[in-house]
Amino acid sequence: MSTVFIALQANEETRPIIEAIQIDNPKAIVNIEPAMVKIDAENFLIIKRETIEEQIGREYDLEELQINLISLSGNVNEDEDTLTLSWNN
Amino acid sequence: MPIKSTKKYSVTPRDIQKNFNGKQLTYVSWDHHLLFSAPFILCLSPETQFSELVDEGILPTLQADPDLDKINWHEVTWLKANKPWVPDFSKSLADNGLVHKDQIRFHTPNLNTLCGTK
Amino acid sequence: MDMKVKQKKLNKKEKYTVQTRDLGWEPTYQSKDKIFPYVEYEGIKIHDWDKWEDPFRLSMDSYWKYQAEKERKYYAILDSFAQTNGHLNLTSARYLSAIKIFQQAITPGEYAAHKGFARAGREFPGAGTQVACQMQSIDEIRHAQTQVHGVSNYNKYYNGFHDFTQQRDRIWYTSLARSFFDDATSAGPFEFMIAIGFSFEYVLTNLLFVPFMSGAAYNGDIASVTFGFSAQSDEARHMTLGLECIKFMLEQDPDNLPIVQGWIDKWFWRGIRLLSLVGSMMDYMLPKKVMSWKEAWQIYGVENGGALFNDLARYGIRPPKGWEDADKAMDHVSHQLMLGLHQWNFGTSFHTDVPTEEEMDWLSAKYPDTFDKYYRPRWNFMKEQAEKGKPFKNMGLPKLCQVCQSPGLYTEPDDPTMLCHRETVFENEKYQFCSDHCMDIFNNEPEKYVQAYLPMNQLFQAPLYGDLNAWMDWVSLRDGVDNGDYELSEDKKNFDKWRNDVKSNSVD
Amino acid sequence: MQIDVHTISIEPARKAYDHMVRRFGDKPASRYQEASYDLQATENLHYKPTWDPEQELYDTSITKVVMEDWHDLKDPRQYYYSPYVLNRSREQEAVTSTFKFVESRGLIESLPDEVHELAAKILLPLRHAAWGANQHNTFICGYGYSVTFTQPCIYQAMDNLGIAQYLTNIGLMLGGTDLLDEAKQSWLDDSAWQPLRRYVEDCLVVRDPFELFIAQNVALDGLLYPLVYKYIVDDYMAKKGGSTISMLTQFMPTWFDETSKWVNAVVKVAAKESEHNHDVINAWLEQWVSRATAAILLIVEMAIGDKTDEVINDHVNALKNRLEKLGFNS
Repeated sequence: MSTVFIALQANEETRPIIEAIQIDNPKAIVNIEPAMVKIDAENFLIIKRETIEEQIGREYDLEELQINLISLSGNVNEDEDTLTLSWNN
Repeated sequence: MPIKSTKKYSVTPRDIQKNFNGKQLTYVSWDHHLLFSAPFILCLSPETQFSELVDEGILPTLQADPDLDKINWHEVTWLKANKPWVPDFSKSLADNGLVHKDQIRFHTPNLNTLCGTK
Repeated sequence: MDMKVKQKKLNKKEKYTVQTRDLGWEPTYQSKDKIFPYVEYEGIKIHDWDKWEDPFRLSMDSYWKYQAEKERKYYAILDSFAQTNGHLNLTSARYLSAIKIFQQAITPGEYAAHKGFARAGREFPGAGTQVACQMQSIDEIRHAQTQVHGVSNYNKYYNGFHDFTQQRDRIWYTSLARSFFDDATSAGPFEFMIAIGFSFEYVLTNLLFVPFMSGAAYNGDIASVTFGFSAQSDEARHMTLGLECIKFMLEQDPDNLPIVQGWIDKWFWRGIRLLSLVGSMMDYMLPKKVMSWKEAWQIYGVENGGALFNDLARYGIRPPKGWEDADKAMDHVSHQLMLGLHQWNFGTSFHTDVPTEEEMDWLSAKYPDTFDKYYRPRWNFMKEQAEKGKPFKNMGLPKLCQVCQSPGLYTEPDDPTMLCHRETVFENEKYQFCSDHCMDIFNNEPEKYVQAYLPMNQLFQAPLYGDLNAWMDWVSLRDGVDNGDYELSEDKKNFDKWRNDVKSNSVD
Repeated sequence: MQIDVHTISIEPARKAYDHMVRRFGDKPASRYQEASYDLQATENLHYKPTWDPEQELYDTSITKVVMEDWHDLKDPRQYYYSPYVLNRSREQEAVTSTFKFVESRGLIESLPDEVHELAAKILLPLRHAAWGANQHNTFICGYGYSVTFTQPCIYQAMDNLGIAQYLTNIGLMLGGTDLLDEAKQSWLDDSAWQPLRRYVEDCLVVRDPFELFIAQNVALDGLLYPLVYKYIVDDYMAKKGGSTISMLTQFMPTWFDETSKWVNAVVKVAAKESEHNHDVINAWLEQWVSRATAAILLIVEMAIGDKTDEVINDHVNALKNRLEKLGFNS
């Protein structure tokens, strides 16, 4: 088992994104650190555009994540609707 | 393994002995004595007597070490290029076989300053 | 054909493909060998550049849009930090030593990476790969510039920052970073990608930035938190590029495996040696500590690196050869390096200190197996000497490792009381190393490393011939101002005074 | 405790970094200056490049142009990363909303067939030429010397890519990927495009960064942009009911005017440095401008037919006038 993670800046813009990630990845662990929120998950994490849109009530392009993204680990796969992080093991 | 390059790769080392105005570098360390963090450099003529290297190179540099005065120089053992070696104090560095950028180490039995257990 | 027939809307991947790799073509007027002259000699075999997977798919207009947003935020915060004397909210001006090292050693590296990626962005024959490298190139110059701007305000009030460009080329400890980046940029495009794109960005960058920024946040350095986070958001793209690149090389031809593995071994070790500086920053230079270097290694090295190398095992990749030794050394390196920096602090353009009792207790809690046993006694000795008015300085200039350029202060992997001495002879010339792994790197390409510029050995040559005062001028180090102990420094005196002025003026 | 730090004023110990003071005197430095001078290592480069051990890692001798200080080649726009992306971000916003507008109003469908066809025929293969420009500017950035000279080149390279992508998007609107494929085929095979493709490929083997700068940014761009975007699109095609196309290419002529200021400044300062530089650059100009003229002749002819010679002559003369102001009398 291997951990994938995504770390986002802790601010008002990312709050609903983090909520959306929690909704889609109920087992993920959310670590609050100075100025940063790091979300760990076992092997796989998914971020869904639709869930974020439900949280913020407007259209969202997953590319907007770039603005507040700090770091991540795992193989990235991104399309219009989802961004996933995964390890192949 | 030869280096991979698009053309012949030939360079001159930047610290060959002839750059040192007739002198050469010797690196010295005192085993099990880590107050002084790293081996230090002495830049001396190859004609320098080994005793001078000790008296004028090593001793002043290591003054701060409380073990320094306790060294019994008759008991000291030496390594050169990480192999046991017996220097002749009355001979020059060159005659002792010390070449440019050689590393010598000395070991002082029963002395062990500031580095925890042996 | 009727051009007005409505076409189906392309999805993002398809659209990105037509926007990038479809732009390239097979040349016929000039040979590919002449257009891409550096792509063969390293021995990496690529059969199909179209198999390259674009990690993130940012078109230029999206790139401009999101990056502009980041820039606006960054400079707004920076300006307000400068206008409101934000530096007085630091926990202590002692903290700034970490920033000084960062600026002198890492910022020039960002610029070097910018050049390297521009070169790679031209030399690879695949358009997809080229675009990814070009975007990283422009990001890297951004990082160099935001850092120079971020530190600029500190330079106005504090010492040690003032001549980082000269010090990049001349002062001794910056050559750890300079030689690292010079090594990468003098390598071929594939090795460069493994060196910077994979080893540095993917395996090590989290170790550099995340703890460093948290440290900045803990210590009130809003300027650095902002540039750090802002840069790190690009880093996520860069890391992904590094990972894609290595997978691509391994998938293209089985013959690539041993070459790539060799580079991973080399660059992991070079990287981990360079990052020892960050270890000392975290464990010693932050007045308010975040996590220990060893803890950071556990999270960002062992845990993530472990996951990564498990993932890559399917290609036959094993963890870097130096991994175990690096892991063992985590209990020691930050202490060994800091003890060195402190005793040579007459030659550093930053201040150091003997840690306070409270800090030593923290270190002892974080390093229960090693700190009290090996390192506290030395710090205590230095403290006593200082109290007696005979502060301990090591005027013996250190032997430097021919490869990583560290002083030879690291110990044997299994004996923390014995310095690690390694040497070899090449073409009748002796070379010294800090470790087996640095010696291996040398032995693989001795012709390259014999030319290393070792600042200490140079000091004894023309024109300085060992004259330390002349050396100080030459490296732009103002004795008694930029260097030495923080406790005795002008930085401390000023910071304390300004803070005091603020208090006496402020209204509760 | 957050302390109120507004209340005191502190006399700064110094006004700027030492390397700023050495260059510009003891006064505050601009962000452009801080971002652009001396960031590149100059001394004690550790290793010779394995990709060419006859060069230094940063090497002034790989071009025939000789400068006492390469930092003299600066950018009058004073672009460092931040103003660069901020400007481009503003511009792309305008372009993006135009694209949306054209799409939502179905303006492409209402283009006259002749214009639609012409736009596809002329503009779409140019995305490959823009990609070539991207390659060249990336090269100049990678191998050129000094930050002031090379940083605008990576911006230019990314602009070239952006232009290629805008042209791609226009292609997608005009007729989708099939049309782009057709255009690529023209680029590869049609006789009208071969001189230009040969020009670009010949540039891909030029490894003198300054010569490449002349070939791409002065000679080729200096003819292509005014001819294609200002003349053929904004004038010729607009008159035939194609102003929609000119809305979609709005970025290009503006971009050309903006970047020309920088290109002019570089050429002017380099040529002024010495007679040697002047002569070297002049020889390159003679060679590349005449080649560029030949390279685009058939493309212009394809677009406008009879008037080609006259239009090309006008544009070549305009470029020569521009160069004359930079110190080159032909």
